[in-house]
This record gives sequence, structure tokens and C-alpha cells, in this order.
Amino acid sequence: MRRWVITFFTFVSGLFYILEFVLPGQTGTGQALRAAKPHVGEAIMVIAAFAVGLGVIGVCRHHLRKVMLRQKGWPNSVALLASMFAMATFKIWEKYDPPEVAQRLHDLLFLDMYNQLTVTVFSLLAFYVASAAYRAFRVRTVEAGLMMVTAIVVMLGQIPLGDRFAALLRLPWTFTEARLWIMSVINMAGQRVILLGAYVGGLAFGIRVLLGLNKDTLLEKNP
Amino acid sequence: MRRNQPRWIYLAMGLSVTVPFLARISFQMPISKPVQRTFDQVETLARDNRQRDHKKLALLVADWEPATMAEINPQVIALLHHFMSREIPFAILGFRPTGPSLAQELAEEVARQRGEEYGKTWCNWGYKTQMDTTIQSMLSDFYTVVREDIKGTPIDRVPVMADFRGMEDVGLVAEFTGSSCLLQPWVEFVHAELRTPIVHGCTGVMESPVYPLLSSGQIQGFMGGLSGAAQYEQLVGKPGKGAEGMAAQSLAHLLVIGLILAANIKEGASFLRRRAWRP
Amino acid sequence: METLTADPVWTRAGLLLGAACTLAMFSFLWRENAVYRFFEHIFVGLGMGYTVAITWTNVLKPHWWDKRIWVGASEEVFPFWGLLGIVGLLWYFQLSKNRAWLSRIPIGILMGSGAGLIFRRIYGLFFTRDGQVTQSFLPLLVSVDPAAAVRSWNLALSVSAAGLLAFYAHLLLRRFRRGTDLPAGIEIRLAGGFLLILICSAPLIPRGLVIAWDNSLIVLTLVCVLCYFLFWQEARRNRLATGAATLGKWLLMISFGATFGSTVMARLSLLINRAQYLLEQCLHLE
Amino acid sequence: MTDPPIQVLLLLSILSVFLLVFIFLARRGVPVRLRRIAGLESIDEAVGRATELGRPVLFTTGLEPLNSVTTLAAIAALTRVCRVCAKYETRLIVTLAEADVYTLVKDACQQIYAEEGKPELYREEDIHFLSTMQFSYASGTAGIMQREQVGAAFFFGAFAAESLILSEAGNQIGAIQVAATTSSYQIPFFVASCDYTLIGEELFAASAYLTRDPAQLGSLVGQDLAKFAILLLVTAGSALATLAAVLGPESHWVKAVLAGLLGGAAS
Repeated sequence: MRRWVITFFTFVSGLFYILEFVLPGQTGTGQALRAAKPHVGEAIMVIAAFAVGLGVIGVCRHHLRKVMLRQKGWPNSVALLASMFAMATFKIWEKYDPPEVAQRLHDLLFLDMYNQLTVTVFSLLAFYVASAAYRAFRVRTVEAGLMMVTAIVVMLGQIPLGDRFAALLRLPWTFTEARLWIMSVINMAGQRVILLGAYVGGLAFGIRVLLGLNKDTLLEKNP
Repeated sequence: MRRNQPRWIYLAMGLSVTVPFLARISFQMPISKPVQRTFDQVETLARDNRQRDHKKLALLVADWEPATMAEINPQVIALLHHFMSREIPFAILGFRPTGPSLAQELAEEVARQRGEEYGKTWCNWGYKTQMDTTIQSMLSDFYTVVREDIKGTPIDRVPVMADFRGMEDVGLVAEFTGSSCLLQPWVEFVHAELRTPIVHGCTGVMESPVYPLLSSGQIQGFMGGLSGAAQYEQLVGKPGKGAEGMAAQSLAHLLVIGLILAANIKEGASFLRRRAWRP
Repeated sequence: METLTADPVWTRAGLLLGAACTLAMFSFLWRENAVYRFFEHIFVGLGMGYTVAITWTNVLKPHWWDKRIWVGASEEVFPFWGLLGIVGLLWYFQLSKNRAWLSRIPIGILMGSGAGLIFRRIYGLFFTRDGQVTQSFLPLLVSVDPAAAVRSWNLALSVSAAGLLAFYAHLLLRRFRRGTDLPAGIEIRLAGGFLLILICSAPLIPRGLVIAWDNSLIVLTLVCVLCYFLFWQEARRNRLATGAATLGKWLLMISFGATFGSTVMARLSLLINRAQYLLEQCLHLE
Repeated sequence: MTDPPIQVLLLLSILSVFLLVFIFLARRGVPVRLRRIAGLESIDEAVGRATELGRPVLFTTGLEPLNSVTTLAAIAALTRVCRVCAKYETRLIVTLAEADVYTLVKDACQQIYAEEGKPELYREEDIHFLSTMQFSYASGTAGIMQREQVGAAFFFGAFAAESLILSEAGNQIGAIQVAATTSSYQIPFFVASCDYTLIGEELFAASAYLTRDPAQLGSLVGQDLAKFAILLLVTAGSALATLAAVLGPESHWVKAVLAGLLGGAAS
């Protein structure tokens, strides 16, 4: 019964977009569906937006418990909750003509803290690329070898020094050209197949979703 | 030494990106075809706009997040300089929460340098959820999906939007993102339907999946990573963060290549030595 | 919301905070530590708070909340205001133990719309005039400018030669390790045969046409990589198909090598941006 | 909105019919056999090696929560690894980045150990929910790998930038590593640093193979046929295009066929 209810909603919302695609749009039902489309789209946008609170509730539950029970690292949880509420408040306030201080604080939190933190976290990876290059990237198979050679050519092709290097070696092509060629011939075809595989997989998944044939862990956990 | 080996490598990495800044080395980049085509597409829009009564908008799709700011921001700044110097009005829209604010920040910065102002040169449509259905709806009826701008002004009261009827008045989509699959809906829906030209800016990571779309002509051009930004800056004549970083980029690349080669040579040599000693 | 003018006190505070955040995160390279963990929590909190705020101001408020007064008031009637709210609130049954299945309804609606749209998406991406499949109908022979042909030929030949060399190196290596001699697999014969056919057929080609090396390689890659991603046992009965699949895996590896190279650039760019920030904005070394 | 040409609609419905037919055939009990997947067979080998060395095995399911298809496929592989570990009496360590995955995995592992008749070997403290934060999760996993000196490591699921941190840690301690991911831009790093890598869709094939879920198996075969149909289309299309080039400007009929192929789209 539950499965039927869920499949019904899924199927109806899928069918809307399938019919809208398949039926000729100038007359009859097709025309009506096309007229309804912006409103359906708006409704789906709103439904998706409602999910935003779930993450907040999950985080609050987890971290509030940590703070209450004084578990290890609870001051971090306080910081997390405080920064979350501060950011949300100042961002919403921003829309209602806040005093200058509030706006400055918003900029401080968003531009000077959030942005810098994110960029730095990801920049750590540059160090890992370097150390892994030395410690992990061993050519063990012909596949890895092909990959490494291509990678080195591509890397030389994306820096200005690479072309001078090619001129020095008197190669008949520059690395920039070689990179573009690899990218737009072999890489292009390979990626095209990956794209194709993903969409055919998406089609198969979509059909299973519409017919309710996927295993649903949530339903099986609470029968 | 062995335990601290990664730390030595980290140090070498740190030095290889800081030294070029202090030494102030700079390079000219060869312009690659995809970047040149991006530039040409914007020029085409500017030329067409001059012959039209209603100028078409360029739509800057801001789908990047602070994590990829380092690569995307220089690209966007260069493109915004290009838009403003050619008097192309533009709009900003995003399907990632932080995107529209980051784009707004950059637009304000460039506008300050050029003496333009919000509302007359550009409009920010803000953040929306559910990309695929939302783009579909925008194609049918734009004003259902975009009701007010990022500051809460009803969208039809923003001066730059005065002549705007719907997506057919978008002359160019410039999509910037650090995640895969955010470009494709624009191709599948907007380009397939209205044949709107699309240009793209992406991080280096996402560069290789873009080539199929470029070679089929579904997107007209793109710039990838910091080197794409450096090339576009060169084309626009506004050297910025991209060009500045290329020297450091070169040195660090050489370091990585050197490390890969060194590791494999070491491995190969020890392998041969072991073999030679075995009876 | 007016644009603020620069204020030295605030600017300095901002830079100081930014630099502190940057250095705290970099301290992770030494080892994971308390300062790093503290800032990481702040980072997550800020991100979440931002998303909530922007979802409210840009989506829920204009598209849902503001419309409650419009019901029946204007031609843009939106009578489903209440209903939509109820469906949206169903998400929160995920928190209940016994009624969790109700939260499957909004998920189902979203997934269903995605599944329904996949048909239009496949059409738009693959089968329009400049679609991926349509643009794969490439002629293997074209009339081109001779100079360009020679150039692309050079490249194609260098890459194939590099591939062959890599393969023989691989054989040699395996021979060293295992002490056995392995015969060349069907895939190498396939690749060699393909090149040979192309080269030998050159004199047979009508005048004014040349082999389109790039196109041939693209079609070869498409076919071989597609063969690699076939999983049904029956599809692998044929030795030719198996060979094509192995060749496809190699070609795929070249494609991954390209990804590898550009990913290195992406990672380095982030670090370079940090160097710029710390050196120029915080320390004013300019 | 313009209407799609009839040829495209026909093609799409043929592809959908392939999928539907094979899903239903498989659900009816028609056996489906899949090709050999090298990485999958290496599971036994890797666990065996760890057992010989007397070192534990590590498994991790990536960043995405339970509603992602990739994570579900990874959990299917985990059940297999867990079964082999129970058989060989090797210690299994699991690290996770999502709370909902944690509850599911805990129950599943306990059940498998019970099924294999060795419930006493199941240790709840070896299943770690580390953090939803990407880098804490990665550094936590890398730390466990180094402390416990794992002999084999399995990285199955959706990974982002942390792929390198994990596989480098495994490399340092000389573990045999198997990776499987659908994040195509992380595959190169896994290929470079792991012993076996399942590329993209191979993960789903592996999951279908291991769970024997008829809907998944059937749709895999349907997908194969759909891909094969597109392969034929591409071959035919480029043969026609070549023919058009050989025949030169007089080749009207070839051009007409080419144009008709996808409803005027291919001209």
C-alpha cells in the first residue's frame, strides 16, 4: 500500500514530463500540458527547497547532544551552531535594509571567513598531489603507463614553459598542440562514451524509478 | 628523514608557488582555440546587438562555489570586463547557493572600476533550486520563475530588464561551474530549443568532459582553469590573477612531473638492481 | 542594500580573520590538530547557515510565502499554496520512526520529474542537429588542406608509436617479473591491423581525398570504449569484441591521463590563489 | 517548444522497450550472466593476501548518503567483502562518512557474520562513523589505515578530492588496494595508485552481480543492447558519411538517407 502511494506520486510527476515531451504541443492535451509546465516547475522548485531544513535539524540534533553531554570536542559544536545561526541571520537580514554593522558582519563572515576557509581546505590538495606523485604513482601496468605519459604531455601543454621545452627538443609539434589534440580526439571520444553510458544508465534508472522497481532501503527498514 | 619525507615535499611545493611571485616572472600564454572561440562569440553578440533595437542579454550562470573561486573568479572577471567594454547588458542566475552572491561581488568590483551600476548594466536573478525543471519552466514562461531580483525588487522594475520578454532575448549563455553535469541541462534544453550559443568556464578538473560538447558544436567555446583565465585576460587586455599565477603554475607543474619521473626511475632502478643480484 | 565604502578598520579585521583561517587550515599539513578542527566546524556551520538563508530569501519567500496573499486576488492565482506547504512538510517525517515512509512522497515527486525529463535530455544532448550521436557520424575520408593532414598524421603516428612502445615495455616488464614470454594479445593485432589497413588503403583512395586520421581515431575510440562498457556475457563471446574492449580500456586510459593532467592544474591553482592572498593582500608584498 | 522528430521518438521508445523487456524477463527468472570484472575477482585475492600477512582489511563507502545509487552499490560490494572476511576469519574495519549508512552497515555486517556461523568475530567498534566532513573523514580513514597496518583496502563509492589521501596512505603501508568509483575525474588517481580499479559503470555491474537483484541485472542487459544499438547507429552513420565524401557532390541519395536517419537532424 505504502509502496503504491509513493509509486503513484512518482509516476504522475514523471508522466507529466514524458507526455509533455511526446505529445505534439500545438493542439489539445499537449498544448494544455505546456501551458501548465511553468506552474508545475515552480511547485517542484518549492518542494525541493523545503528539504533545506532537514540538514539543519540533523546537525542541530547531533551537535546539541554533544554539547549537552559535554562529549569530546563540544566547544567545536558550539562554534558550529553559533556560526550557522549568525550566518543565516545576517544573510536574511541583508535583504531588509540592515544597519551598517550588520552588513559589515555579514561580509566578514561570508567573504573573509567562509570563502577563505573553503578555498584553503581545497588548496591542501595541491600538497597531496605533489607527495602522492612521488610516493604513490608507480607505473605498474601498461594502462597506468599510458595514463602517465598522456598526463605528462597534457601537463606540459598547459604551462607556458612547455612550448619552450618542445622547441628545445626540436619536436615537430608544440605541447599546446599535442594537448589540444589529445583532448579533442581521444579524450573527446572517451568522454562521449562515458556521457552516453551515464544517460543510458539514467534512462534505465528512470524507468525503474517510475515503475517502482528499485529497492528502497527506507521502506524495507520500517515495514 | 623518511618519516618527514612528505613534509619536505610539502615545503618544495610551497616554495615553488611562492618564489615566482616574489621574483615577478611573467609569461605570455599561447591562445588556445576554445578560448579564442569564447572571445569571438562575445564579440559576435556585441556586433549583433549594435544592429538591434532591443539589446539581447548575456546570461551569466553562476554555479560555482567558494571552493573553486580560485579558478573561476579570474575567468569571470575577464569576461565581465569584456561584457562591460562592449556594452552588453547581462543577468546573473545560479543553481548553487553561493554562486549568485559571488558573481554579484565580482560584478560590483568590475563595475566600480568602469563606472557602471547595478540595474542599468546588469540584473541578478538570484538562486533557484531544481535545475532541470526550473530551466524547462523558464523556457515556457520566464516571469513565473523569476519574480524578483536578489535585492527583492520586482523583476520588471529593474531598468535593464525593460525590454526582456523571455529566454529568446538571451543572446548568450555563459555558464561557470566547478561541478560536472551543471552545463548539460543548458545544452539539452536551451541550446536544443532556441539554438542560443553557450560558452563555458570550468575548473581544470572538469575540462576533459567538456570536449565532446565543444566538438559537436553544442557549446561554442570554453575556458578551462587558471590557464584559460590567463588567456582570456590576454585577449581582453586586462592582465589579472590568471596571468599572475602562470609562472607559479609552470614551476609547480615541473615539480610534479619531476616527482613522478623520479619515483618511477627510482622504482625501476631498484627493481633492476634486485634482479641483477639474484642468482 | 547599498554598496559599502572601504573602511580601514573593517578591512584590516577582515584580512586578519582571513589570514587566521587560512593558516589554521594549513596547519593540517603538519598534523590534524585542535585549531584545525575548530575552524573546520565553523566552516561547516557557515556553509549550512548560508544555504538556509539563501533558500528562504530566493526561493521559498518569493515563490511560496509571498503568494499566500495572492490566492484569488490576481490573475496569477496560485491556489495550491497550502497544499504545496503540506507536501513540502512531508520531508520532515524522515525524523519520525513510524511515519518515515511519508517523506518518500516529496522525494518521489522530485525523482519522478527527473526520470520523466530524461527523455527530453537524451534527445537534447544526443539526437539534435549538433547532438553527440549525430555529430559522431564522421566521414573517414575527407578532402582537406594537405599541410593540416600531414600535421595531424604526425601527431597520430607519434601517439600510436608511443602506445606500441608502452605495450612492448609492458611485455618486457612482465617477462622480467614472471619469467615467461607472453604472446601479443589480440588487441595489439587489432590496433596494428587498423593502422595497417588505413595506411595500405591510402593508394586506393580516390584523388583529392585523404584519410581523416582524427575522425578515424574518434570512431575507433567510440566503438572500442563502448565495447568495454558492455557487461552482458553474451556480448563478449566474440574474440573481436574482447579485443576491442581491451583496446577500449587503453584508449580510456589516455582519456583519463588527460583528466589527470588538468586536475593537477586545478589543484595547483587553488594553492597559487592562497599564495597570492597571503603574500599580496595580507602582507602587501607588491 | 518544438516537437521532437518522429525518428527520435521511435529510437527512444525502442531503447525503453529493450530495458523494459529485459527487466521483466530477469524478474521472471531468466538467468543473466555478466562478463568477468577483474576488480571484482580481486576481492578474494586481496582478502586472502591480508589473511596471509595477518593484517586486517579496510573498507570504506565514500561520501554520499544512503539515497545515492553509488553508495548502495558500494554496500553490495561490502557484503561480499564481509562474507569473505568472515570465512577467512580476518578482521574487517569499515569507515563511513554518513550516519544513515552507518546504521545500515552495522546491521548488515552483524547479520553476515551470524550467517557464516561466526557471530563472535563481529566487532561493533571496528565500524567507524568518522565524520560527514570530507577532510576529517579522509584523515580519519588514513589514520586508521596507518595505525592498524591494514593488509588490504577497498575504496568503493563516490569519492571526491580525498581519493588521493586515502590511496596514498594505503600505498605507504604496502596494502593491496581495490577502488571502484563513478566519479570519473577521480578514476585516474585510483588507477595510478591502486592495484585494481573498477571504472565507472563497472561498479553498478558489480553490485548487480553480487546482489543478484533481477531488476538491476535485467536493466544492465537492456542498457547493453541500447548501447549496442547506438554503436550500430554511429557505425552506419559514419559509413554513410564516408560514402558521401567518396561519391562527392552528386551523392544525393546518401545525403537523403543520412538526413532521414535522425529526422533531418543529421544533414
